Amino acid sequence: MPLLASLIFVPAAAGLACLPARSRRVMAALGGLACLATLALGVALMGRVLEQGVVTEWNEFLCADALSAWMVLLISVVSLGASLYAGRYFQRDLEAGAVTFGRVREFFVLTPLFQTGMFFVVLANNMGVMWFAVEATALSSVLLVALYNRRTSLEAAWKYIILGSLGLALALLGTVFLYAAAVGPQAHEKLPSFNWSHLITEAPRFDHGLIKLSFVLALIGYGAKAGLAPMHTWLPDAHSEAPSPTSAMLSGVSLKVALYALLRFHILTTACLGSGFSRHFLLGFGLFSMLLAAPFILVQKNLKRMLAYSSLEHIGLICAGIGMNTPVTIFGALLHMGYHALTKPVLFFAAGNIHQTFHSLEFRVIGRGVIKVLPVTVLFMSLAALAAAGMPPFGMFLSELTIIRGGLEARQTAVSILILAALLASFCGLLQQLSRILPGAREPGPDGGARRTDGVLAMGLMLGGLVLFSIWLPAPLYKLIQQTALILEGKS
Amino acid sequence: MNLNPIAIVLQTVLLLLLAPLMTGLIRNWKAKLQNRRGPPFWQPYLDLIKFLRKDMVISEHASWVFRAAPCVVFVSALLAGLMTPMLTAQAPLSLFGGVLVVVGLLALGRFFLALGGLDPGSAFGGMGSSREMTIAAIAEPAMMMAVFTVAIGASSTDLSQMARASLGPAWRLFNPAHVMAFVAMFIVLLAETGRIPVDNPATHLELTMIHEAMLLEYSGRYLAFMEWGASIKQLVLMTLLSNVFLPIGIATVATPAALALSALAFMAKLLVLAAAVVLVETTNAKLRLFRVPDLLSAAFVLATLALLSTFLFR
Amino acid sequence: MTMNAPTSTEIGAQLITICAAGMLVFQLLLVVQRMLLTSIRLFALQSLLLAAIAGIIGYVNDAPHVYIVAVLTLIGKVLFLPWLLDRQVRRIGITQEIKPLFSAPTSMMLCGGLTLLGYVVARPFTVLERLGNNTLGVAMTLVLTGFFLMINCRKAITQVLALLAVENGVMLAAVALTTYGMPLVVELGIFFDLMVAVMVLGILVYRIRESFASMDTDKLNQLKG
Amino acid sequence: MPYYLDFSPGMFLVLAFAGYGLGAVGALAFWKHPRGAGWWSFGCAGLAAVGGLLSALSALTGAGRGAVCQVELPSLIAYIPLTLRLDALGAFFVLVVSLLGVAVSLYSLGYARELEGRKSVAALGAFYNVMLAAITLVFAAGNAFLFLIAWEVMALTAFLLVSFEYEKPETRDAGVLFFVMSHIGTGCLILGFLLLFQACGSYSFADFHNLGEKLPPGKRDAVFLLFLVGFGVKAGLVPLHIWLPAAHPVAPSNVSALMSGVLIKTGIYGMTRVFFDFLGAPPNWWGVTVLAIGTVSAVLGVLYALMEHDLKRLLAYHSIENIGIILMGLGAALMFLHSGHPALASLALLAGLYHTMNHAVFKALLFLGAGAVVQQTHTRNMEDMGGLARRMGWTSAFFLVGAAAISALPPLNGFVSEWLTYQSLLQGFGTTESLIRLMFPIGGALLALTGALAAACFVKAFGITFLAQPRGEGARRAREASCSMLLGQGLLTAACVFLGLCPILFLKVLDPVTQQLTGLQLSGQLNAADGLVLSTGKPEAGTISMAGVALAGLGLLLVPLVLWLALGRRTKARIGPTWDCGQQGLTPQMEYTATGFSKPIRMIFKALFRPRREVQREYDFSPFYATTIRFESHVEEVFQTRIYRPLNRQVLRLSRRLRVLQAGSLQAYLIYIFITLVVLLLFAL
Repeated sequence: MPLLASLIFVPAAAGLACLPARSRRVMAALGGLACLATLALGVALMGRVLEQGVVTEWNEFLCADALSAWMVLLISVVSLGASLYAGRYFQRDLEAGAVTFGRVREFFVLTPLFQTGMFFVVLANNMGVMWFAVEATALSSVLLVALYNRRTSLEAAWKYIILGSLGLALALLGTVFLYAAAVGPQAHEKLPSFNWSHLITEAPRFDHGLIKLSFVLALIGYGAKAGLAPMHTWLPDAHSEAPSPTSAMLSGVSLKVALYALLRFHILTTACLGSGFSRHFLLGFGLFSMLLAAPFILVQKNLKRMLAYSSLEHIGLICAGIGMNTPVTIFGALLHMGYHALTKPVLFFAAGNIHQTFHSLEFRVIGRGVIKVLPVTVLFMSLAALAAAGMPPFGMFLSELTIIRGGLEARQTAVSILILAALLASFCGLLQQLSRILPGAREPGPDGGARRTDGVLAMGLMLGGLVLFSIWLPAPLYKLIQQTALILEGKS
Repeated sequence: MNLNPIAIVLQTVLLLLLAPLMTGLIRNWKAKLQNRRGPPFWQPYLDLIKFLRKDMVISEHASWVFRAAPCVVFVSALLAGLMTPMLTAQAPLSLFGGVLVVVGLLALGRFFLALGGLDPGSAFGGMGSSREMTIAAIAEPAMMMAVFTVAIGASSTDLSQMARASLGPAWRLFNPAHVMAFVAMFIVLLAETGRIPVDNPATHLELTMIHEAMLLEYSGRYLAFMEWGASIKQLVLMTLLSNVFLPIGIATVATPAALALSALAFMAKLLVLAAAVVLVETTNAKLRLFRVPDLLSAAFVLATLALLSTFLFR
Repeated sequence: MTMNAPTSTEIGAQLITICAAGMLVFQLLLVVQRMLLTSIRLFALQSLLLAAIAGIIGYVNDAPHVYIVAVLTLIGKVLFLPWLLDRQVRRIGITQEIKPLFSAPTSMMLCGGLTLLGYVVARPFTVLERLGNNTLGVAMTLVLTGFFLMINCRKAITQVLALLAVENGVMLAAVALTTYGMPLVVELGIFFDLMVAVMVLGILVYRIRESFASMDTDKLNQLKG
Repeated sequence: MPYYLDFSPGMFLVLAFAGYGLGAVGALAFWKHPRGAGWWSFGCAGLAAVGGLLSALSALTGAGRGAVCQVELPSLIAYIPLTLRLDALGAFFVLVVSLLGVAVSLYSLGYARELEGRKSVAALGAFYNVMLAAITLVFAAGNAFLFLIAWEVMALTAFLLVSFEYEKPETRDAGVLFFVMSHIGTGCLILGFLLLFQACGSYSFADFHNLGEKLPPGKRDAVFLLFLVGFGVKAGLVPLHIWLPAAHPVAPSNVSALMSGVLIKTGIYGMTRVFFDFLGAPPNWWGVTVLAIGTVSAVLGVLYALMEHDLKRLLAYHSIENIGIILMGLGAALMFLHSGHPALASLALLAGLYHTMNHAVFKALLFLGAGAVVQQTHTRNMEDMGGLARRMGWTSAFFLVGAAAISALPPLNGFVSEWLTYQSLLQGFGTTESLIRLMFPIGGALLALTGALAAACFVKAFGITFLAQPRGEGARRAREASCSMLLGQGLLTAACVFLGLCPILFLKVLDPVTQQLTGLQLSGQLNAADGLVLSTGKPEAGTISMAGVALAGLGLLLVPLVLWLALGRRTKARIGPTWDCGQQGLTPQMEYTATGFSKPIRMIFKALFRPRREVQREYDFSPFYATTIRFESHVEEVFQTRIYRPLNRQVLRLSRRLRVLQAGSLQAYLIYIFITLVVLLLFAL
């Protein structure tokens, strides 16, 4: 069975099948089934990759190595959670009259397409194709951000598309430079292939100047999409205004997919220059993102924006971890990617429930004592927040510790201390902010909004997965992450 | 175990008998000095017997703590007394504890005294307890410092050992360290026994009394034990001063001659100390409560200087 | 440059240089231009020059797939997109860019600086250029000034236009640096992406106008902190 | 070593963890049945604590005492070994936590009954079990990874338990403050451990042993400071203590008992572990620092305690004081190690560890008593209590024993450990010629001050809470606590008395600990006569025997008895009103208040407390006959108002300033990217 192709076609087909659908249930079921299928395919792909190292299809048009397989797993898991949550979420929205049925259909059509785009990004062999797949994810998600058609959501979408497109234009320029670097000064003929699998073998012969330029442009371009500061400014807007399932997808994987594209450039640059040129950039931008996020979390007034800044923090950490470029830190960063993908959606789902119940995301308006109204949601949210803040027994504690440990091991003491400080600061912020709304006394409000059990399945599944993988990292997964780390180190 | 039952019994009796005498003497001399006739010096004995024979009125608000307090005060003072060397350098119960235990036992008595003052729910009792505990708290560092000075010299906290160590050639007794520590300890004595610059034992004026305020609700035998306990405590502190800081004449062996000499010296020193107390009481006015810390901090500084001088003037 | 280059190559190189220079000129005009409709025309003309460059390269290098790029550019960027934007502008009825961030002289001076920067960045790589002189410099300048245009203007339509100008710069870099252009599948992908992007932007502009009764992006400042 | 049924410490330890696990899971299973949840979870916790007790005792006594017991648990994550390692030091602390676990679990059986229907007993039981397990694990962790995990889980459960009454804003703030401070401390610990890891390439505590000698001095000092701060936050050292008086009072009382009793002791454990086991021979300034901080903490802790009229807050401040006393012992031990007096160092260490045990016992006892009182009176404010000694006789007696013990009154345990501390300070004077030695007597004098102030404070706490007339409705209606609550308190009271009267027995248990840390066993030397008399090693330097004191005291009771028999047998006691100066009887309003009681101290230490008072009078004719008087008095908590609040304000202000960056303007955002682009382009050339 063509694994890679099915990964791309299954969600696309599900999305298109929703076009004529008349029932929300049907669309939700279709989406969920497609996600289940892709998850199964993702697991199968993991097995295949562990067996063969690299899987290619369609005359090497699609190609998956361990890094891709890891990303595929993340994408499928987060999409599954989002599609499980989306059904009831939009039912409530429809009941409340917040959206029309047409818009809901738009969601169920676009989300699988968004997903397809992301699969395409990580599976595309050709760097140019990868670029336009990233652009495709941006375009599909921007309409999702604007789904509610509120003034603020339009504003967020506009900022997202402008900053994203501009970034991607720069990334395209970077891609062009990469191509030029690959062609080199001598060749007058066509480049045999612009495929990753080809480029990585040829990388040491690339033109040094051009590859530097190309990496810098890709850094800004894909970095804008990945939400690295100071290109992150769209991120809190888009995350807070999108429907919660979309926020979860954006934060849970979309950022990481863009980071993935950047990492491909990073690997090539490192392979070509053999120096720390690109890693220092990653480290610097990662650290800057982390340090910038903390104060914003601390004084944030809006729940989902705060979560978005927390994502900024985590992306920064992942980036810094990879930028430190030791086997341990890279391993930690990859692990962190996984745990973050399992955690952040839960927070956004809970925020969605809170939003629909209290009709606001402002801490001030929500008021305290949410636990009295939505006890289950608050339970999940607190657990996920603790996980996101890096408390054991949740895995992010381990991954953060691993990253810092790796840094100290490699004598990058100052960086490690900065990372630790930023993590501490964001922990304080997150705790302080959530304690403003979750605990406290309050009369159970009037009916309407989320019911007690809403979203339990999605949140429970993700959180269960988080706990499971926090205390038990199955051997294949462990091996996959190790192989991915090897790729990122440039040693595969 | 070198516990001598005879010594224990003897010293207990001595403590019981000598304590009211000192109280009476001080009272009598003070009156004389103030041109009054004053009660005879055996008046405290008569008082105690009278109290023991009297019926009691116990406050309706009081609990079991009120009843337990007199016993604890009395016994803890006696115990402390049994750990201080009086006639011989070897105190009967010195095995059970040295100067730190003595201080601890006095604190135990004070603790229950203060609780007894609080129990009946009268505002006077509360006020007395509050002041008593405050003054004791700020007196404690000075006392400890003074004790440390001697203890470090003797490298022991055992009172018998300290007395023996101080018992050297006569000139060593007047080294500056001991003199300053002695003065500091004397100030602490005034504070701890409720003497004049700190408290007025004769007054029943509502707002100035400290020790008396706590005893206000006690009557009958409870009052007797309280008063007696206070006297014993005073005697113990005076003994500490005279026998540890100035152990002239104390018997190091239990021969009759040495004991007789020791008893004479001990009485003489007690009388001198009592006279000093009387002198201070008549020549000074009572300090305002919030000025007491000044006095006690002076004592603390003196004691610290004493300690410093142990190795500065060696 | 090979020593025994055919004449057509040299002619091609010169033509390309001229066209690139033209693109730069149009770009600068775009920066100072305030009339929206004129801006759209200017963009169309710039795109036309880009298509011409692609055509010349296709001809000189005998690369048929670059012709496809040229044709796509012609259809998409010279005809379709300007028509689409034109229609939008007419429908909305706002024709002027109001109060840009920088005044025209300042803009010109800044653009001059950016041109310098573009050339500085491109200088080390001019030896790599297949045809024309300093085309890469022009491309970089187009990207930078396009970026500047985006900062400078406040109308949603102008921002879209600026984005497209940046895209033109990127395409110019692509043809300047590579003999045969990017692989066809990439070029096609880019093209369709661009079309979809403009459609999506159009949808958004439409919705923004519906909600805000304006297409002034200054009004889009509710989301803070 | 496998952990079959071999009755080894390891087996008991694993059983204890299993018990806590069962307790936690079972409690959740009984979610809807609070009665069952209470019985199950606290029953399991109690049994598990017995397991921990057995484990610790078998590790510290008997044939294989002092041997390191190591258990490898199966780990599911490849790179994290779950190694339990119970050495003597760990076992001692497991002993502390397990002893408290037994008593407090017993108490909780009754305490939780009152919560039924109001709060979730199941949640309380589950978190309680997890917290106990985590604390035990902290003491038994064999590597830094496991230690940190246990440490954070402990902080997490403690946070959840502190926030148990989450409806109250005060509770919420306290919880957050606790968690934030704790996490900052953890940050320091992580860094400290990683620096150690950097030096030896392993996380195992066994490999950390004496690692400090291999570190360059600068780094070694950095590690010392990191651990001092990291563990100091948890232990509640001044000035890192501010969370403690906020968090301990708001937790349920059984949890407060555990928090004050053992949770803060994890800080002491960590310091002992790191300073004595890992870092090797200490430079002098470490000991000086620890001793100084300890002294300051002791004095300030008790002074602030005196100002409190919230019963549980008062107890919480006393924890700071006692931690200070413990640290005085540890600091002195460090100084002696530096000056090459291992025997003295062992003595000082013993003093510290003994006080650790004692404080755990009496502070838990006091918190349990306070819990019973608060449960009955529904207030923590002492000004609304009073008269409870007549209503809750047993509780008051137990509380009184605890109060006497914490005030270091003979013949109870508090006195014994403070006596050891005094002795080590006194003997320390001769260990060095430099002026630094003045610290010892001054420390001793301040310790005396602390003790006396503590006595004052507990006269107030006991007197205002239990004596005189009830000042509030809650106190008037109070009834004696339930049987299990009394049993729990009784157990701890017995422990207080036992630890006071039989110190040698307990010091024998401590022998393996000093053997491990300083290479010496002291109990033989300290034993002066048949195990009942405690000396300082040299009998002539001073001995105490609390058993002797107690016996002699009982014997001396004969004197009043004889006097009564001889003279006053026919006297009668009459119950009458308290003297009321001729008024119409005393009302509770006329009683001395807690605030009034501590006023002299407040005025004496004016410079520290900066008392503020507001008096408003309303009167009709003459100001001397006021119709209403409103009196308010405040004491400033200097560390909060001078350090933490300004710091917090500054951070928030800075953060708000930064928000300008995200002002909502697309143009600005584009400019950020543009500038980044330009800079990077120039950089990439």
